[in-house]
Amino acid sequence: MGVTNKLGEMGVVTLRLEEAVNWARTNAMWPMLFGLACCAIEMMSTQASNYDMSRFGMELMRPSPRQSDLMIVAGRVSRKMAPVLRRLYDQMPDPKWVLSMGDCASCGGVFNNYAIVQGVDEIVPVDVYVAGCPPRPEQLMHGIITLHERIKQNRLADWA
Amino acid sequence: MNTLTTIITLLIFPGGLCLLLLGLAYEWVDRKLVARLQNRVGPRWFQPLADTIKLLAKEEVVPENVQARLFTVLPVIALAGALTSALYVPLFGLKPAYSFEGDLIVAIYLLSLLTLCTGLAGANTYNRFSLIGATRTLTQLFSYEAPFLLALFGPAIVAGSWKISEIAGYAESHWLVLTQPVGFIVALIGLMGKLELPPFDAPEAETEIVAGALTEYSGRGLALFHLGKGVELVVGLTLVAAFYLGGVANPLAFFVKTLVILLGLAGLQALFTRLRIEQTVGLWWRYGALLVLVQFLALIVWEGWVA
Amino acid sequence: MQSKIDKFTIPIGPQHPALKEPGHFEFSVDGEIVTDASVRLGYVHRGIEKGTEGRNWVQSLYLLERICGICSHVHATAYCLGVEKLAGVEVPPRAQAIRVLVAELERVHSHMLWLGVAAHEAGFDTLFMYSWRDRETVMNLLEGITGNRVNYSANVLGGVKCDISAEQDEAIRQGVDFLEERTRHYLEVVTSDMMFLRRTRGVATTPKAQARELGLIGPTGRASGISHDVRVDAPYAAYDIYPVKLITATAGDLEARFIVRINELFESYRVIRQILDTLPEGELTVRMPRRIKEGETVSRVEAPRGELFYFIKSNGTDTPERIKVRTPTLPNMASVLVLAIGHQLADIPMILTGIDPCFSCNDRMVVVKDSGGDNRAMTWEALRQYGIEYYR
Amino acid sequence: MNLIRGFATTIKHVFEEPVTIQFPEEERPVRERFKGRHALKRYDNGLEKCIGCSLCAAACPADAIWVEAAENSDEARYSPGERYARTYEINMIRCIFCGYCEDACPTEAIVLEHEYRLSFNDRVDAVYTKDMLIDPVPPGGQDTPQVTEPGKFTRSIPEMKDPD
Repeated sequence: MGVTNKLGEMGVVTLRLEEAVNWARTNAMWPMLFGLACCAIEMMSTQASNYDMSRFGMELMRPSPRQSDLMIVAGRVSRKMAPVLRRLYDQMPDPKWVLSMGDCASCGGVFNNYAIVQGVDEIVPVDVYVAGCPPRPEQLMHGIITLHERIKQNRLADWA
Repeated sequence: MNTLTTIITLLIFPGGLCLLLLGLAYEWVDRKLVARLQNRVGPRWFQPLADTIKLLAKEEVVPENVQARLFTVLPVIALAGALTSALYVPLFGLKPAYSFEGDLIVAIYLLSLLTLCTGLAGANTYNRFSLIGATRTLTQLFSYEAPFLLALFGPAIVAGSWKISEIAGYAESHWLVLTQPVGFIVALIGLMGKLELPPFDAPEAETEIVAGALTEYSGRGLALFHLGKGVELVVGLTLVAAFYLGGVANPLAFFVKTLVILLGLAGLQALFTRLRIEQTVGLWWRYGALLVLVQFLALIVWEGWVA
Repeated sequence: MQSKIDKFTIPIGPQHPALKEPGHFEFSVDGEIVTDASVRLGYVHRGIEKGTEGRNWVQSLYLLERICGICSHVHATAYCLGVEKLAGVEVPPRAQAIRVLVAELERVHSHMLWLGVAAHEAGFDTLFMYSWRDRETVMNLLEGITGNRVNYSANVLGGVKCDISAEQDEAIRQGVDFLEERTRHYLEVVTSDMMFLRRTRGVATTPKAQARELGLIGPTGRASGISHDVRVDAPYAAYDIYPVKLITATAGDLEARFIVRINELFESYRVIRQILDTLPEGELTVRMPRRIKEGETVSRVEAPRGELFYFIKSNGTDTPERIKVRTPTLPNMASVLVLAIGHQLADIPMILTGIDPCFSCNDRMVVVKDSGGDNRAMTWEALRQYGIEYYR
Repeated sequence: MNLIRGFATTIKHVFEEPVTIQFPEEERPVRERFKGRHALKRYDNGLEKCIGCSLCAAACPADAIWVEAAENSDEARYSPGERYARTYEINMIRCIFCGYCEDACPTEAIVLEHEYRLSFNDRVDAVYTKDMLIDPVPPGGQDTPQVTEPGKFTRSIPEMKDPD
């Protein structure tokens, strides 16, 4: 940390690779279109003009799992959908995050029965849970901002 | 001594780095305009830059039963094609770095090399959506290539030479957009076809075939294709501006004119629905080619008879 | 490397940008023309009907509200009307009027949503952005009245939970005026924009005979000339006091469906204003008995997508014996397979959204086919065993 | 033709101020009846309203509330009446914010506020305990547990509007 202490924070000049990549990752995170139910409607209204998600770099709703790096599980994951979700998660390239939007995705919410997977973290590792049934667009954006805060602290060590 | 200057012009100033950044900047202007037309706040100024850095830092997934070497080389060729075509075009209002007789055709060919690579990339990967995307990219390539080329030949005939710098020089004195309005419109719409902007983005139709020919690409490959498209946008804009809007003598004129055309493109982009592939081809061959040929005929008669 | 692909099948799989909710379609295509199609649903099956058997009448209301993300109030109204008919309870007129008001506001919100999604499928993103921006005004109104943007629990067994105060009345009138002016603009865009018409006119045309044979209902059916609307044929709640005009078109193609739905928006605005002018005074709810008498009933309601059908059976205790829900998307879904044949691949998303599908609506419990192909109803334990084996 | 009209409308939108609400910086105030995060209310003198009757836990459709009651004594009194809620947990991820608990509560202790920033990094810290939900002590009241004279608080819902 010698450089920044000596020169102090001089913006781009003392930018470490870690910060640069973290900055790029948080500002250009492409979500994958994975709407399941009512939460998908709220996710789309976050995409529309009133709560524009493209300010966070999420304008290109990437449909193909290859090109996306944030999977927003919006809605209830039924038993039949679980293997599909797992396969999609495996197809995403490496730095990937999962944001489980809404109660049904986070913990099965209201449906505590045979058909619904009780919480997506049974299938995929989840980074941020957003509560609400369905969460307001602002709530989803608050969740995304907490995810961004977490990524900003990523160390170079854990990539190598 | 001049090897140093050529290296600088090739790599830094009008050539490589500045062109890539200009390509990203223009792409941002385009996305911001379209967003503002849709009454929403567009992406922030550093968005394409962040996209590219993130993509470069991403894991490169090479799907199996695909020629791995071809898979990784194609994006590089695409970007190389776009960059070399930038050599012959008067960027930033300066004289083109290198020009010889007939470099207009070479520049246009190198630009369409990029689309060819995208098509080949789509065909190479085994994914169904990218196969459909590849066929669509190539069919659309044949549809807009001829009218776009003929539209750019109009000024060449009037200027009486194939060298871009000479045509640009001739175009500076008199505004060709007034004498050949039809050619200008077809060139503009041809540019939209070449860059696959919304009315003609059937090859990359998000809602039908997942991501068109580039479905399987992620990480470095996608970043290179992304940059290639940005460079293609800049080169295409300078060509149309140089030929039709009275040449690009000084940097200020270059920026003003290209941005005016970009505003026109963004407006058209936000206005239209995506056309089906056979409608685009029909539109091009029925109206595009016909209009340009009529204008071509008028030019030849006028050139042969009057001059 | 090139494996033998005889029939080139395109899976519009569970996760696809064209579908907002998961459903699996397989179109076999040669070149760009679709030759045949098949569908497999059930990806959002949640066992709601089984859930309602375990809960009492009040708790299963919130469960039935969450069947569909877009038309939650209509499900709650159908359920409440059925239970009130069983219990023989007379709901005060003010509650009926507010129910119809929230139902019409929800129809506006659902049609606006569909307008945006259909335009997005055609690649016309500007209309998607505009219609969803205007839809926010309806969402704000609904949030003002009921406190929640999507799953607004406005209904309670025996009446309505939320009242319309003076300033909400004013806000609704203002919102409806603004929306009417915007809807007039949309009607003009949908009927005159050359590029858009190129994608919608003459696509998936279903003449009246074929529509009747396919069993199309709701706005999709009315676009082909079938004059069938539950609000007109069998008026429920307060629709007899506030009658609704039947809107049909004859062309039966996608453009006609756009026109029918947008005209229905105008109709909704008229009914909303009429309700606000003559809102009857009085109670909001009426006392409901805890145990509903033995018996079974059927209640039909006009959801934004078509006729919604509830069968409620009670055995005298405080938990329902059986609730069967038949949602409007199910009959319309079959028509997608028939219409898609012969069309371009690029038209499939448009045909799909033409019927305004709501997959989470129609994933009801279907009879489970085991590998033998003969379909038999599975017992509860067999179903759990089947589920566990399937995923081992 | 209509291309020009279409162009005019879109261009008009360029000059209109974009309608986006920039979430982190500016926020649209929530409607008055919006049901957000819960809060346990207090009387003016600082006593908690909640008497640990767990009617809300019974009414909750998603079983998100867990209440454990305990005896009140005059030396350590939390709420008027003889019972109070020792632990009161709401699993925010399980809760669907439908407001049934607010309707079911006899002493209007649990109320849904307008706060909606609810996103967690882990499922465990989504469970809000009692001290995260309780309101701060109103001015002029003392914090619970309070020492009170015997015989003053016998009814769980005190007669007078604000017992001093």
